[in-house]
Amino acid sequence: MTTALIAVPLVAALVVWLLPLPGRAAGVLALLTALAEVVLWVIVVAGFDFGQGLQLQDRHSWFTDLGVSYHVGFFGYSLWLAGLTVVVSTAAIGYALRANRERGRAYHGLLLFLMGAIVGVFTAQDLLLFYVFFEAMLIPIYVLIGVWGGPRRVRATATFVIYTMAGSLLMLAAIVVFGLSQGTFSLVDSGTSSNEWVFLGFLAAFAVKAPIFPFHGWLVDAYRESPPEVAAILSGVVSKAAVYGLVRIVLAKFPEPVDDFQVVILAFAAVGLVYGSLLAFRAPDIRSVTAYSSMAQMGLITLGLFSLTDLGVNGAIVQSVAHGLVSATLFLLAGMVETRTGTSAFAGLGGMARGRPALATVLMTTGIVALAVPGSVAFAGEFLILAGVYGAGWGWAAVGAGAIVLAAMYMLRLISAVLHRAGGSDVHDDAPDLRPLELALVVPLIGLLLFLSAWPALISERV
Amino acid sequence: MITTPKVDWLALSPTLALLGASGVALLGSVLVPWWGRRAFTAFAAFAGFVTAGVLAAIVFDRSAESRLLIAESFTRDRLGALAAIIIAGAGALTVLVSWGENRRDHAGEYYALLAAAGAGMAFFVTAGNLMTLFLGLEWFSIALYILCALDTHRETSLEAGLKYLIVGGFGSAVLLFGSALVYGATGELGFSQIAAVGDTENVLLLAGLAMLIAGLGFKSSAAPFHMWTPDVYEGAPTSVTGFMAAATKVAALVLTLRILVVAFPDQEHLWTIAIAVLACVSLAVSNLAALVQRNVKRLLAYSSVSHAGFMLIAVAANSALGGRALLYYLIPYGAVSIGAFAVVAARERELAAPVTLDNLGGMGWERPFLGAAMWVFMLGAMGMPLTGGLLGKFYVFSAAYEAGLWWLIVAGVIATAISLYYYLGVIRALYMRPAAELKPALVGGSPPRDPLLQSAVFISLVVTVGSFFFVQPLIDLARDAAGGLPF
Amino acid sequence: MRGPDVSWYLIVSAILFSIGTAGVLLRRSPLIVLLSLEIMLNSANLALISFARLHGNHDGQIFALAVMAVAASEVVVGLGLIVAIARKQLDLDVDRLRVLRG
Amino acid sequence: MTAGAWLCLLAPLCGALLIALLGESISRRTAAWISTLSVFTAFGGAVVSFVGLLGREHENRAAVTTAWTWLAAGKFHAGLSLLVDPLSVTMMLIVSGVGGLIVLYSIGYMDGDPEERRYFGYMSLFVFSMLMLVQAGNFLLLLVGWGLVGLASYLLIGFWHDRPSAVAAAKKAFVMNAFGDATMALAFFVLIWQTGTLDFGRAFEGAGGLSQTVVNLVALGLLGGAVAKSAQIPLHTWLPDAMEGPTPVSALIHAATMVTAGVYLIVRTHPIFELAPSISDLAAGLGAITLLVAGVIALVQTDIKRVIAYSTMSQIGYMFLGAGLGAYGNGMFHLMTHAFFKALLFMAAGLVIHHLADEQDIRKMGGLRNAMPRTYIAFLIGSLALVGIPPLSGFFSKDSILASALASGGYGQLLFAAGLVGALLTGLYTFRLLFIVFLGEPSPLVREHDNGPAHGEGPWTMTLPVAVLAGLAVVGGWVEIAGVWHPFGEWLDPIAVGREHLALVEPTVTQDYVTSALAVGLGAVGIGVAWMLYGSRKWAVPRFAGVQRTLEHKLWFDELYDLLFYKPAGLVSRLLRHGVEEPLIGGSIEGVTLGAREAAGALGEAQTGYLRTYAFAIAAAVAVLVVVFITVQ
Amino acid sequence: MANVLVWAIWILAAGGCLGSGLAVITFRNPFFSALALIGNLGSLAVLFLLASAEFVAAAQVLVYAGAVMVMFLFVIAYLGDRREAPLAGGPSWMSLAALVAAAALLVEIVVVIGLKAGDALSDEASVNQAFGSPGEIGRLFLTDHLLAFEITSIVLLIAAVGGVVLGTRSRAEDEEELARARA
Repeated sequence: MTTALIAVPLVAALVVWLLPLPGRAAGVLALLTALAEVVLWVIVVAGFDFGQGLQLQDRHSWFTDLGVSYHVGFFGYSLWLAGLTVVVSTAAIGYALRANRERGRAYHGLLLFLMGAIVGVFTAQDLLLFYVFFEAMLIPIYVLIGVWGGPRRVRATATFVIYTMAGSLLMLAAIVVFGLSQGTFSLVDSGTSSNEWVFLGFLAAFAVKAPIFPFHGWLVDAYRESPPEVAAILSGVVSKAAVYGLVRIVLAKFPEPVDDFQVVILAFAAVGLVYGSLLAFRAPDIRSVTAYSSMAQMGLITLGLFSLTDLGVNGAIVQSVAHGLVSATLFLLAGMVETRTGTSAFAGLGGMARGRPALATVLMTTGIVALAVPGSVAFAGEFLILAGVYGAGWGWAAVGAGAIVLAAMYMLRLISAVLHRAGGSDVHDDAPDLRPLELALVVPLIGLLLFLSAWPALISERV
Repeated sequence: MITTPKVDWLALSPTLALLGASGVALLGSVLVPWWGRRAFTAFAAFAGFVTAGVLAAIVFDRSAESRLLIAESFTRDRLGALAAIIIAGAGALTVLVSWGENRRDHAGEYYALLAAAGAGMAFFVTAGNLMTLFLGLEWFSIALYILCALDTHRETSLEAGLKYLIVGGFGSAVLLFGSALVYGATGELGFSQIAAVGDTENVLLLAGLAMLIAGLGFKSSAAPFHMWTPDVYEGAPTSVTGFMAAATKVAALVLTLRILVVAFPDQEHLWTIAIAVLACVSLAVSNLAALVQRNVKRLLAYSSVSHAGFMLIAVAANSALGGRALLYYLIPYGAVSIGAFAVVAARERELAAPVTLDNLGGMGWERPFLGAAMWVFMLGAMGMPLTGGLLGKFYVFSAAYEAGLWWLIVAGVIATAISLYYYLGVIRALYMRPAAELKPALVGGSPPRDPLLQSAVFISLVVTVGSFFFVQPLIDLARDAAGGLPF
Repeated sequence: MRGPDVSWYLIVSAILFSIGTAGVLLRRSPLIVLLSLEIMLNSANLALISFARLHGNHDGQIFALAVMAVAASEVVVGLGLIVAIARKQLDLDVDRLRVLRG
Repeated sequence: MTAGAWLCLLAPLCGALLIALLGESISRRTAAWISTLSVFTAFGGAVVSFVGLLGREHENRAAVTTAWTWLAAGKFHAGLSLLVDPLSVTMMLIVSGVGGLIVLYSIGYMDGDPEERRYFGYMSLFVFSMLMLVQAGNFLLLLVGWGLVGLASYLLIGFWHDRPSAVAAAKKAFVMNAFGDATMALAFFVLIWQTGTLDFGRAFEGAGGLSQTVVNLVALGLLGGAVAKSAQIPLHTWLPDAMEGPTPVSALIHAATMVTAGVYLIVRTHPIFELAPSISDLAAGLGAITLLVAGVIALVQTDIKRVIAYSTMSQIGYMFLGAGLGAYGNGMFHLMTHAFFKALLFMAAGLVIHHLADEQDIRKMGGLRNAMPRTYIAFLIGSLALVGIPPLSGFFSKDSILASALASGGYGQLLFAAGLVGALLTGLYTFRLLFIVFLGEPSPLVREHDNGPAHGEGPWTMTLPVAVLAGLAVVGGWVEIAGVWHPFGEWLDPIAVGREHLALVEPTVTQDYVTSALAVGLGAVGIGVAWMLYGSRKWAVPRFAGVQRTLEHKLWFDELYDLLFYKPAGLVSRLLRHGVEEPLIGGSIEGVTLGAREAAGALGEAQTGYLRTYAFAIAAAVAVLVVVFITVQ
Repeated sequence: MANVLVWAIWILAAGGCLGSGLAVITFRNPFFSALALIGNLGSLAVLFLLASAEFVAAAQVLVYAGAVMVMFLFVIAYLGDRREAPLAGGPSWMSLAALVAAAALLVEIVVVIGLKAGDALSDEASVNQAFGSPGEIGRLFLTDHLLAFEITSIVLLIAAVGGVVLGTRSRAEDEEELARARA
C-alpha cells in the first residue's frame, strides 16, 4: 500500500512523459492521478491504526553488504505529512492545468514525480532510501523553477539547489558514518548514536531544507521565482521533509547530542522565527512575505520539535500540516493575483476586495489562519508548540508569543496591501474575481483548514 | 629445445578477440572497397568488442581463483575480467557512437585502432609484472595517441595528439624509471614477487613507488597529473574522448588498485596517504576549474578528473570494500561518460562546431530524447538519486569511512557541492535558456536520425539508471572481482 | 673485469633522466622534445640494465629491449604527428600549439 | 439546558456560514434577516439555558458539555466544551439580546451599502465568537473566543476597507489584541506546566498549590489579555480609532460586549486573581487611571463616536475597579447596565450620523433636538443613565462599585476618590456632547439635512431597538438595589468556589448611601458645569493650549507607541534587511561564488595550454612525492 | 690493469653519453640534436656492454641508433629548413622552474642511490659468460617473457599504422588545399 502511494505518481509521471499526449491531456491525466492518490491516501488513513507505530511496511533488500534496503512504512505523523503532500500537490497540478503551462507533458510529469518523491521521503525507513527520495525531490524542482520560473530563475535555482545539496551531502556523509557504525542503514533496526559530528551532518541538511536561520539564503529567490504552484509545494510540503527528518532521524537517533545542543538549536530557531517575522513585516511583495513567514514558521516548528516534549512535537506536526496548507494556498492565491495584475508587489496592488468578493473572502480567510488567529488550526499548532517549548524555558515561549504578534502585523499588512484601500496602480477595474475553477483549487484547501480548525486534535492526538 | 610455456588461451581470449577484430579491420581498411569499408570495419570492431565482452564474462565465470600465468606476467582473475567487460562495453558503445561521424579518412584504421586500444586495455588490467604493465600501457596509449590526432584536418586534434603523446611519453618515462628503480630494489618484476621481497625500508623501492604512482596517476588523470586531460579531451574526436574517459579510466584505476595492493602491501602506509592526497587534489582542482568552462567537452574532461578523484578515494581505502566501491563506481561512471560524450557528439554533428554551453541552448526541447538523456547523465555525474552515481559515491564514502579516511568524505562532499554548479549549468543550457537564445545555428536543418548513436545513448541510460536499481547483482560482481586481491 | 659498480651507472642514468626531463620541459621544438623523451627512456634502460647486472637476472635486459621497441613506436607516432602538423603549415613550436587551454 | 447553550453558540455561526456560502445568490436584505434571525435564535437559546439554570438548585447551577476533544497532546487535553453557569448565561443573555437588537438596528443603518452581506456575515461571526468566549468551558476555548472576537472586531472596524484610516484602525486593534492574546497564552502555558490542565475547575484547584510568583505571573498574563481587550491603559489606544467602523459595530463590539470581556475574564478567573492580590490591585488601579484619563480626554474630543468611545473606556475602568477589588457582582452588574445604555447612546448617535449622512464631527452639529425629538430623548436617557442619575440603571451599578471601593480599605478609598472625580467628569463630557449636538441653534449642516418630518429619524428597524434599549437603560438597574434587593448578586454567587458569596467586599448600607449622595451630586455638578459651558454658554470654555493639545493627542499614547514599537520594528526590519539579510546571507552566497570563480580563474591560468607546463606539473609532483616517501618512509 | 681499462672506457662512455645528452637539448638545430642523440645512444651501448648486456647493446646500435635515428633524420630532412622554434620559451620563471624540477629529480635519485650505495648496490651478483647473450635473451623471450615479446610487436604494428595514418594526406586536406589553390 505504501509502495503504491509512492509508485502511482512516479509511474504516472513516466506515462505522461512517454505518451505523446497534448499538454492539456497530460495535465488532465496528472490531475486524475493526483485525485486517485488522494483517494488512496484516504483509504490508507481509514485503515490506519494510530498508536501502533510503524505500519503498512514494505521491505525488500536493496543491497546486502552494507545492509541497505527498500523499506517504507507509515507512522502517524508521516501519514499526515503524506496527506499534506497529496493534497497540496493535487491543488498544484490543478493550478498548473488551469494555467495551461507550456510543455505540459514535461511539466505535469515533473509535478507527479515530485509528488511521488515527497511521499517517499515521508515514508522512508532506511537512511539511504530517505536520502534518495530527499534528493530526488530536488531534480524536478530544479527544472520546474528553472524552466517555468520568473526572470531571475536561473540564479534562484542554482542557489537553491547548491545550498540544499550542500546540506544534504553533509547528510550523506553522516548517513555513511551512522550506517556503517550501526551496521545497518535501517531506521528501524539501528540504535542511537552519540556522535555529535554525525548529528550535525543530519542537522545541516534539515536546517537548510527547512530553512532555519541562517541557512535561508536560497529561500526568497526560490519562492519568488517559482511558478506559484511550485512555490506552493516548495514551501508547503518540501520544507516539511526537514520536519520528518528531524523527527525520524535527529530526535530519534541522537538523544544525547540533541540534549547537548538543545539550547543552541532553540536559539537558532527562535532567532529565525523573529528574524523571518521582522523581514516579512517589511518585505515588498506577497511572495516575499510568504517566504519569510515560512521561514518564521519553520523556526517555530523547530522550536516545537526541540522542546523535546509531547506538546511541542505534536504541535509541530499540527503546525506543519497547517502551515503547509496555508502557505500553499497563499502561493496559489499570489499566483492568481499575479495573473490578474502582473505583479505581486504591494506597491502596485490594493483595493482588490472591491467587487471581488470571492478573492477577498478566500485571501482573507487564508491570511487569518496564517496569522494563527485563535481557533484556527495554526493557532492550535502554535499553542501546543509554545506550550511545549515553555517546558524548555519560559523565554522561548515568550519569544514565540512575541512572534505571534509580529505574525499578525505582517499578515495583516499583506491582506490590506492586496485587498484594501484604494485600487493599486496595477489593479485594473476589469481584473476579474476568482473563477469557479480557481475557487475549486483553493476552496478545498481552505475547507481543510477550517475542518482542521474545528478539530485539530484529529492530528495532534494521532501523531 | 625451448619449450614454450603453456598459454591459457581463455584468459587471453578477450584481448585476442579484440586484437583479431583490430587485425580484420586493418585488413578491411585496405582490402574492402571504399564504400563498404566503414561498415565492414565498424562491424568488425563492434563484433570484437562484443565477443571480448562475452569472453571476459566467461573468464569471469571460470576464474573464481586468481591465477598468475606465464611466469607471472599476467593474471587470470575476476578483477581483470570485470574490467575487461566494462572496457568492452565502453568500446562497443563507442563504435555505435562513432558510426555517425561519417569519417571520410581512415575510417577503417579508426576502428582498427579502437579495437587495438581496447585490446591493450583488456590486457593491461591483467598485467602481472612491471614489464607487461609498461607494455600494455604503451599499447593502448599509442593507439589512443593516434586516435586523438586522427582528425588530421583539425588543428585542435593534432594539438591534442601531440600534447597527449609528449606529456604521455613523459609520464611513461617516469613510470618506466620508477619500474626500473623498483626492479633495482627488489630484483623482481612480478607484482607478487615484489611484495614477497618485503623490503620496507628500501628507499629505491619507495622512490620507484612514487614514480609508479605518478605514471599511473597520469593515466587515470588524477591531479596534478591531469593537466593534459582537458586539452586532449577537447581536441580529440568526441567518440574517442568518450572512450578515453570511460575505458582508460577503468584500465588505469583497476591496475592502480591491483599493483598497489598486490605489489606494495608493506608500503601501504605511504601509498594510501599519497593516493588520498591525490584524490583530494583532484577533487579540488577539477571541480573548481570546471566552474568557468564553457566548452562542454572540456567541462566533461574536468568532470572525469573529478571522478578519478572519487575513485582514488576507493583505492586509498585499501580494503575489500574499497575495491568493491571502485568497481561499482566504474560502471555508472563509464556509462555516464560514454553517454554524455555521445550526446555532445550528436550536437557537434548537427552544429558542425564545438559544443559550448551556449550552443547547447534549447537542445533539451528540440531533441527530447538526447536532452533527457544528457540530463540523466549529468545527474549521474552529480551523484543524484535514480542513477548509479549516487550509490557509487555512497560506496566510496563508505569505504573511506571504513578505512578511517573521514576527511576524504568531507573533501568529497565539498567537491560534489561545487560540482553541482557546472553540472546544473549543462542542464540549464539544455532546458532553461530564454527563447531569444534558442536559436542555435543548425547546419542544413535537422540532421539525419542516428539510431546507432541513440541506441548507444539509450544503453548508457539504461546502465546509468539500472545500476541504481539493481545494485545487488553489480555489487556481487564487484565483490567477486575485488575478492581476488590480497587485501 | 671489474669496472665501476652499479651506483655509478645509476648516477649516469639519473643525470641522463634529468637531462631528458629538462629537455622536455624547456625546448620548444617538438622534434627536440621527442629526442629528449628518447633520452629519458634510455636513461631508464641504463638503469634497467645495470640492475639486471646487479641482480644477475635477465628481466631488466628484456625490459630494456621492450622499451626500445616502445620508444621506437613513440618516435614513429610522434614523427607522424609532426609531419601532419607541418603539413598544416603550422609552426613547429610546441608553444604555438595552445589553442586548447584554460 | 446544554442544548440551549449549543443552540445559542451555533445559531450565529450557522448564520455566518450560510451568508458566506450563499454569497450573491441571496439578496442583501435576506442576508440581513438571516443574521438577525440567527442572533435572536441565539438569544432564544440563552433564554432556554437561563430557564434551565433557574430550575436547578442554587448550588447546582453549573454544567459542562463537551462535543469532542479539540486539542490534545501527551497528557494535555482540552475539549470543545461549554460551561453553562450563571455567569456565562448572564453574558449569553446580554450578548445575544443586545446583539440581536443591534443587528436589527443594522438592517436600517446599513441599508444600501453594497457589501451588506459581508457586514451581516461578520456580525453573526462576531456574535458567535463572543458567545464562544463567554461559554467557553476551559481556558483554551476562552482564548479561542478571545481571539475570534478580536478577529471579528478587526473585520468590522475595517469594514469600509477603502478608507485607509479604517484599515489602519483595524490593524491596530488586532495587533494590540494579539498582544493581549499572547500574554494570556503565556499564562496558560504556565497553567499547563504547573497544573497540567486548562479546565477551569481543575486549574483553579491546581493554582492553589502554586507559589506566589507563579500565580502572579498567571494573573498578570490574564490581566494583560483583559487590559488589551477592554482598552484599559496602557493598551487602550485602539478603541477610539475603532470608531472607524460602522456605528452599530461600535455599539455592539466596542460598547456593549467585546470590550467588556476583560471584566468577564477577571470575574471568570477570580480564584486566580484572589490568589494574586497585588495583581488584582493592579487591575483596579488601572481601571481607576483609565476612568480618569479617558474622562479627561473625552472632554475635548470632537468626534461624536470618539467621545462615547472614551466614555466606554472610562466606564470599563469602573468595572475593572470593581472587579479588581473583588466586587465581581457589581462589576458584572455595571457591565450589564452599561451594555444597555452605552449601546443606546451609540445607536442614538448612529441615528444622528445616519441623519446627517455620515457626519461625525460635533462641531458641525447643533440644535438637532427639533429635527430628531425621539432620538434626543433616547440620547438623554442614555446620558442620564451614564452619569448615574437615579433611578436610571447607571446609578445602581456604578454606585455599587464605588461603595465597594469605599469598603475596601485605604487603597480602595483612593480608588473611590478617583471614581468620584470620574463621576464628575462623566457628567461633564456626556452633557457637553448632548448640549452641543442637540441644543442651541441648528447648525448649517443640520439645516441642510433637515428635510422635514418626511425624512424621519430612521426606519423602524432602527428606532425599535433604540426604544427597547432606552427602556432597558431605565429599568435595567432595578435588579440590584443597594441594601434592599440583591437578586443579581445572588444569582452570580454560585460561581464563587468554596464560599457563600461571590463578592469579597460587602459595603455597609451607610457606605452605600454616602457613595450615592456623593456620586449623584458630583454627576449633577458635572451636568451643571456642562450646561453653563455648552448649554446656556454662560461661561466661556477655558482654554489651556498645552493641555488642550495634549488631550487632543490623547496624551500622546499613539505617538509613544509608534516611537516605542512600530518604528523600531520597521527599523529593525530594515536594519536586518540591509545589515544581515543582504550582506551576510545573500553576501555569503555571493562571496562563496566569487571565491570559487576566482579560484577557477586561477586554475584556468595555470592550465596554460603549454604542454611543458603539464609535464612540469608531473615532474614537480613526482619530485615532491619522492621526497615525501623517502622522508616519511 | 683490466680494471683500469674498463674504468677508462666507462668514463669515456659515460662522459660521451652525458655530453651528447646535453648537446641534444641545447643544440638549436634539431638535425644536430638528432646527431648528438646518435652519439648518446652509441655511448649508452658501450655502457650496456660494460654491464654485461651484449645483446641489448647490439640492438641499441642496430635498431636504435641505426634504424630509428635514421628515420628521425629523414623526417628532419623532409621538414626541411623551416624556421626554427626558439630555443626555449615562455616566461623565464617557467624555464627556471623546469630546471629546478629536473635538478630536484636528479638530486633525489642520487640521494636515493647514495643511501643504498655501498651495501646493496655494490654487491653484484656473479654471472656467467652467457649472461646477456642473444641466446639467453632469445630463450627468455620465448618462455617467460613471451607476452612481452608479442606485445612489443603489437605496439610496433600499431605505431606503424599510426605513422601511416598520420603521415599520409587526408582527403579533407586535399580538398582544403585545392580550395586554397583556387582562391
